[in-house]
Amino acid sequence: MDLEPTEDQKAVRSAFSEFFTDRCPISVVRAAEPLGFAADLWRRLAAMGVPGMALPEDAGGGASRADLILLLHEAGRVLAPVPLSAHLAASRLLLDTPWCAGVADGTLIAAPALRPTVDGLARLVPGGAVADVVVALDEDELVAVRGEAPMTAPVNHAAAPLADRYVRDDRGGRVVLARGEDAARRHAALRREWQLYTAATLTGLAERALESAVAYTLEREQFGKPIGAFQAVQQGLADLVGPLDGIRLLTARAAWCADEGDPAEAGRLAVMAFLAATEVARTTTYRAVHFHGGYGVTLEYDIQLYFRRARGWPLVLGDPDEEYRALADDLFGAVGGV
Amino acid sequence: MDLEPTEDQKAVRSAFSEFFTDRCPISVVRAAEPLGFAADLWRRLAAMGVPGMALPEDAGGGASRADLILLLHEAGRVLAPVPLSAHLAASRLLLDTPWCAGVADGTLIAAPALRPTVDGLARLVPGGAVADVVVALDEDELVAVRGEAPMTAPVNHAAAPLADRYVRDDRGGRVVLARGEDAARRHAALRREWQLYTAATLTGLAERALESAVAYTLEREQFGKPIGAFQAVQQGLADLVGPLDGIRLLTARAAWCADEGDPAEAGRLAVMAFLAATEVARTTTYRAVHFHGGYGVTLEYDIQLYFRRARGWPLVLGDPDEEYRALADDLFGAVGGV
Amino acid sequence: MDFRPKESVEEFRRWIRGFVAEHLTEDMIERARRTGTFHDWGFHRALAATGVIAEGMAGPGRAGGRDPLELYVFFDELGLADAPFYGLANTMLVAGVVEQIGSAFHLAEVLPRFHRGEAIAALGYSEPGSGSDVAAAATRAERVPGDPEDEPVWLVNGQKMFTTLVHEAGYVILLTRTDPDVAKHRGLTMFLVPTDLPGISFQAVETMGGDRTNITYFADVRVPDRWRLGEVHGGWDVMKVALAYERGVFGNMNQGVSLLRRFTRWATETGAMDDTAVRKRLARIAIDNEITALLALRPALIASAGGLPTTEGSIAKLYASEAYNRAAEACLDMAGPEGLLGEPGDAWFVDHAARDAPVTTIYGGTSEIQRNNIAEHRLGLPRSR
Amino acid sequence: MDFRPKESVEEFRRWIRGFVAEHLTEDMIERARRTGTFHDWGFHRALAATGVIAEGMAGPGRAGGRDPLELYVFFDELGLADAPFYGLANTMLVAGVVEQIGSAFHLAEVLPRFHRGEAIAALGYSEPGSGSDVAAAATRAERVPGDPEDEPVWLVNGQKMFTTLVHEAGYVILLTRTDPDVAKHRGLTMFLVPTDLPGISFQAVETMGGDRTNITYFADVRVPDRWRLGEVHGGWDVMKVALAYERGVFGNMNQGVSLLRRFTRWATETGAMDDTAVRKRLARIAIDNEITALLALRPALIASAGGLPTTEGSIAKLYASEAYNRAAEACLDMAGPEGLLGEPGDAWFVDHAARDAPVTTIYGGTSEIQRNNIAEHRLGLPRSR
Repeated sequence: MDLEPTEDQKAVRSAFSEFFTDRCPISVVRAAEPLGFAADLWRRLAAMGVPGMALPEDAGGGASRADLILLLHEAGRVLAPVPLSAHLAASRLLLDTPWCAGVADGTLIAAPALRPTVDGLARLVPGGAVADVVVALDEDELVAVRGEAPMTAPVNHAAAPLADRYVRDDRGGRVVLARGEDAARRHAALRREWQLYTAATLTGLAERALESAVAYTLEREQFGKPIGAFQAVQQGLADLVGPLDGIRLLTARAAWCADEGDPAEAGRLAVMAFLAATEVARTTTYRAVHFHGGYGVTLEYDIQLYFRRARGWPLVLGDPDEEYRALADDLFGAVGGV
Repeated sequence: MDLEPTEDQKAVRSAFSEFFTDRCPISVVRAAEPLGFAADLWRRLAAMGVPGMALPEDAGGGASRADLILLLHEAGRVLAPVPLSAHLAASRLLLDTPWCAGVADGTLIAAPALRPTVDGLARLVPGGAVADVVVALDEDELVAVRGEAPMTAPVNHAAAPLADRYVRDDRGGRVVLARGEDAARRHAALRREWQLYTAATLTGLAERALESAVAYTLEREQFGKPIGAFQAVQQGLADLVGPLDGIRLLTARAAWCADEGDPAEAGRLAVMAFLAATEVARTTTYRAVHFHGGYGVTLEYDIQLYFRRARGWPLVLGDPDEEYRALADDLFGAVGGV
Repeated sequence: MDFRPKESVEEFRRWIRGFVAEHLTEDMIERARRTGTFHDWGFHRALAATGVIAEGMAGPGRAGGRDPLELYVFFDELGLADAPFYGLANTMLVAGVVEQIGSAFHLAEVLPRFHRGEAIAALGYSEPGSGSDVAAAATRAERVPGDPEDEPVWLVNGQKMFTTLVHEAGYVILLTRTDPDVAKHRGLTMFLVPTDLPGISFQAVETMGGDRTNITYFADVRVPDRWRLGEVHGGWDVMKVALAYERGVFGNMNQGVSLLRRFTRWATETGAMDDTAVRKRLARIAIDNEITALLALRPALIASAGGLPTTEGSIAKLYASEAYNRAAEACLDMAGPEGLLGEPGDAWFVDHAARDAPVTTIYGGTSEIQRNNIAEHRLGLPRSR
Repeated sequence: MDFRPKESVEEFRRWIRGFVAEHLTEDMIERARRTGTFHDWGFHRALAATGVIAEGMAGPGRAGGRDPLELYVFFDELGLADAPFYGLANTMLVAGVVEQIGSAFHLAEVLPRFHRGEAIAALGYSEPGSGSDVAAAATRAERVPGDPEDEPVWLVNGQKMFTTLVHEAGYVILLTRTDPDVAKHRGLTMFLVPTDLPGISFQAVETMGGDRTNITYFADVRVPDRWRLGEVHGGWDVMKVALAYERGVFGNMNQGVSLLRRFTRWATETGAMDDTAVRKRLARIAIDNEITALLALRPALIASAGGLPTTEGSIAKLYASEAYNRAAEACLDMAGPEGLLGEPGDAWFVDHAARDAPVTTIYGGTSEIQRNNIAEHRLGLPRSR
């Protein structure tokens, strides 16, 4: 038992950290607004084999979830404007489709419709604005549909590449991946996978936001000393540490359980990690903005970019209240159940 | 428009304040545990005509709600171990019963069953342990039942005089006050009346708890200065002021609307005041105990008495969540309604 | 206690509602939202034409003027209607200060322009190095030596942050340091400066909340002494007047009311209103709104009765802004993905509130500063900064 | 990262579970609850007889001893089973300190009695005037002049607060002031004092959480020098050893687990479990419990690997106690009137948690002190007290 990363994991993390620090300074994030997609960054990730990481080894991947969350953590730290959680989660379902090779080498981007379609329309698919292949639960079928990426997104809180996608048009190709209960089950697993990756991304985001806030409060002086020397500020920052460490550990545990072949426990923990990370990222970025004072809310400062993504990225799934209820069913059995 | 008490109200308040300060030092509260009833204090209140105050003038009362909440506020400040909210709320329904005079002069204590009975049993009636007359919604009848006060209460968080009361025994007398929709409507009004009085009581309780905490932090020294000089403590105390002022004003507004003959608005505001006061009294006493440090949790110190009553007094009504839902129906119309 | 609204105030409320219904267009609201400039010259001049700016606020030693309670209601109604009122608030505030402190020159030169709606004012208090600690202002004003017969001139150098509307304003009220060698509160001097003086420039600053504000630069700006407001080194006294004048009357603390109204309408249309968890959270917001309204009313009532609301303003501001944040975060959750969208026609007001609410716990004194005030002046705890 | 439990630790967990199943009776639990004395001599001696106290905790420079992770699991399991373990925790802690710092006399006289379960220890750190500020201890120990041939004697006067279990303890570890004229951390000396020395008395202090603790008075107590622990004026060094030894291993941070388990059972029986709002709140508690478990495990793992968990202990304690309070308040709401009742058979555990939880944010360092530690040592912010 060890809560610290292994030497291998440290090496992986520092490789990703170096990559994102070099290739994704905040100017890249800003330049990618409003679409929320940096094609060049995606190409560089593709050159490293990242888009295929979640696929099995013989399909060009073979990364463990433990490694994937390190990747996503580092991507979250820099707010990387690439739909990694969406693509990696969706890619797992595309193994036996004609698009597998493209998805693995990153020439095709995949995205998951997180909620069931309505009349064939998947609403606000994360990554949907730039995705070539969309995986969706369309009535009782789980389908993968090749279509044209709209490359435009409605104005949104996180400047995320969201888009509505119609999944009954088969002109580009449409594969039914599963039907009936199997479709529902695999779609649920897809959601949990996306939740795990998003939890890791939000953890990185929150970690970096806290670091920024600490750095700012050490630098900014008011009343003759750094504001970080005032208890009013210190206590508010110190409170953020436990929750942050908590979501990091919980996410890692969810990933570990998945790697160890315990999907039920892994799924439950992924939902927990997602819900906790959603809350922690919001609280952390709220305080981080707040302790930046008047500057924090100007668009010139970077912290507001963290604030908006902390809210916009997880909320594409819907009201967290619904997830809590689903988690309760998982933990305590359905209402009136045995 | 004036948010300050009138000169008359100030006089009323200071008379009650003086009475309770003289007659109900904390030793009286402690001596009244575990039953939560000080018979001597009740007699003194009766001698002042307090038990009849909520009745019409010709029945020995005639006080406005604005005056009643001043009384209850002061009673809350000293944690007076007498079931004033219960008695005053229930008394309004007993005008045409044989017990009206006794209720007015305090020889009889009245109490309201806040939730409908189950098989004739009213569970955990506030004041029920000492009440001679219980008002309850028993299936489709609103009844007043004369019975013997058990004078014992189950061990409970607030040391409140709670008791289960059976309301189908008519040996002592049983009057049907209303039937059907009228019964339900009048019982709902009774609950709101009790909520208004409890909101006022909790406001007094929270006010005094905050004062104690401030006084303690000014006196207690650690690290070479009063702990009240540390921002970590100051910020936590300062945060309590707005909510406290808020519930005082909201309760007063609810009382005023009732006095002005706007029962719908008064009822809505009473529920709001009750819910807000419940939360504020809890937060305030939690922090008040906390800032008393190790001493605050010893039974020797008085602040824990405030902590327990802040929780125990309002919670006899049930999970506040249910009240929020009822308030939502009132504010937004019932689900699926027009 | 008496919660019956004053008839004169209600009459004024009806008047401003009528005015808004007649003059405020959807275009104005949308333009303000899009540009972040919460000022509209057409609307402002139409209001000025009614005489409301000239009437000003009643106060000790002032003949005529509106009851502070009326002005509270005025801004409250403008806020609820989404009217762009920042220029109006700034200008009425500065006009009030000028009336009390200004020289005959100010009274003759500036005041009529404010009253007629020809010019508006911007506030130059904060600086890059002084936000919560306003008295630490470092913008220098030095008296330029010259012919003693001539009017003295002050050479101003420095920069001011958060000078909202300076790009539309004719004048900026400017806190400067005239003596760097004494305690910080004692070396300050206030000016009212025309924005077209040579050496003044500004740069737009966009905010997360959608407002546009500015940094204003002062480079060797020669300010004739007649523009000085109050005594030399008496800038902090002017500041206190400005703060007291403003306290709890100008501005709108009821953002939660608009948010709840809009959200309820949206949730009814989408069916979200049938969810008990949604209903419960909206009921909580409604309670917070009631409390906010009462706390916000209090300083206005105190001012109306001739008193000086001190901690009551802090209490209201702290509660209102924290409650607005709770409401915004709750609405963001409840709306889910739809609340993330930012164009009219969407549930844009959710996205807007989520971006706007955090700003309110910062400007006009951070929540920490408000708590300091409350701790010190209401609870009697020792000064802690 | 590797979340697979260590087999040796799991084996020890199974052993302690088996021991508890065999030796802990409902009577013991109920008696501890009723008296507030979380120590049971029968249970304690039975455990001592297994050798677990004598084994102690492995550490640098110590041969043998239990892996800190095993001891963490040990107390975790005792806590989950409601076993009265305070006497055990105190004694193992003091035994560990005595082993490291004690004289040959301590090792011969006291240690075997601790190991055999004949005597338990109480902690004498806090005083009426020093709670969070432990180093401000004022209990005086003065060297009594006398025949230089004789063993020196210390005359102790003062009082100690929160000396839990002193009424059952054979020894109290005692922080005293031996030099009032130097900086507060430098004038302290530690003793291990038999509680039957003349001049020692105590008074019960009952707490809201249901625990009994004590004030212990020292009136002209003559303490022979052989009872001194560590150097004269070196009391703070001993204190640091004690704190490091304790950190994150002894005690139980998972009160939320018992509470959730009991509440879920109760809510299933009463039907409250069918309410979606109840379910949601319980799911939140479950998440907090998962996080608490991971954060609480961390310091034990660090200690197990030979490290010194510093801020990790503060982080776990702060999170655990704040989460426990959230859970307790939520359960109180959800249970309504039934949760107010305090006798076995009722939903007494709700009432108990509501009274117990606030205590946990105070003892062992208040939340404010934990945040100070985290701010200073993890975030690198300046010291602020």
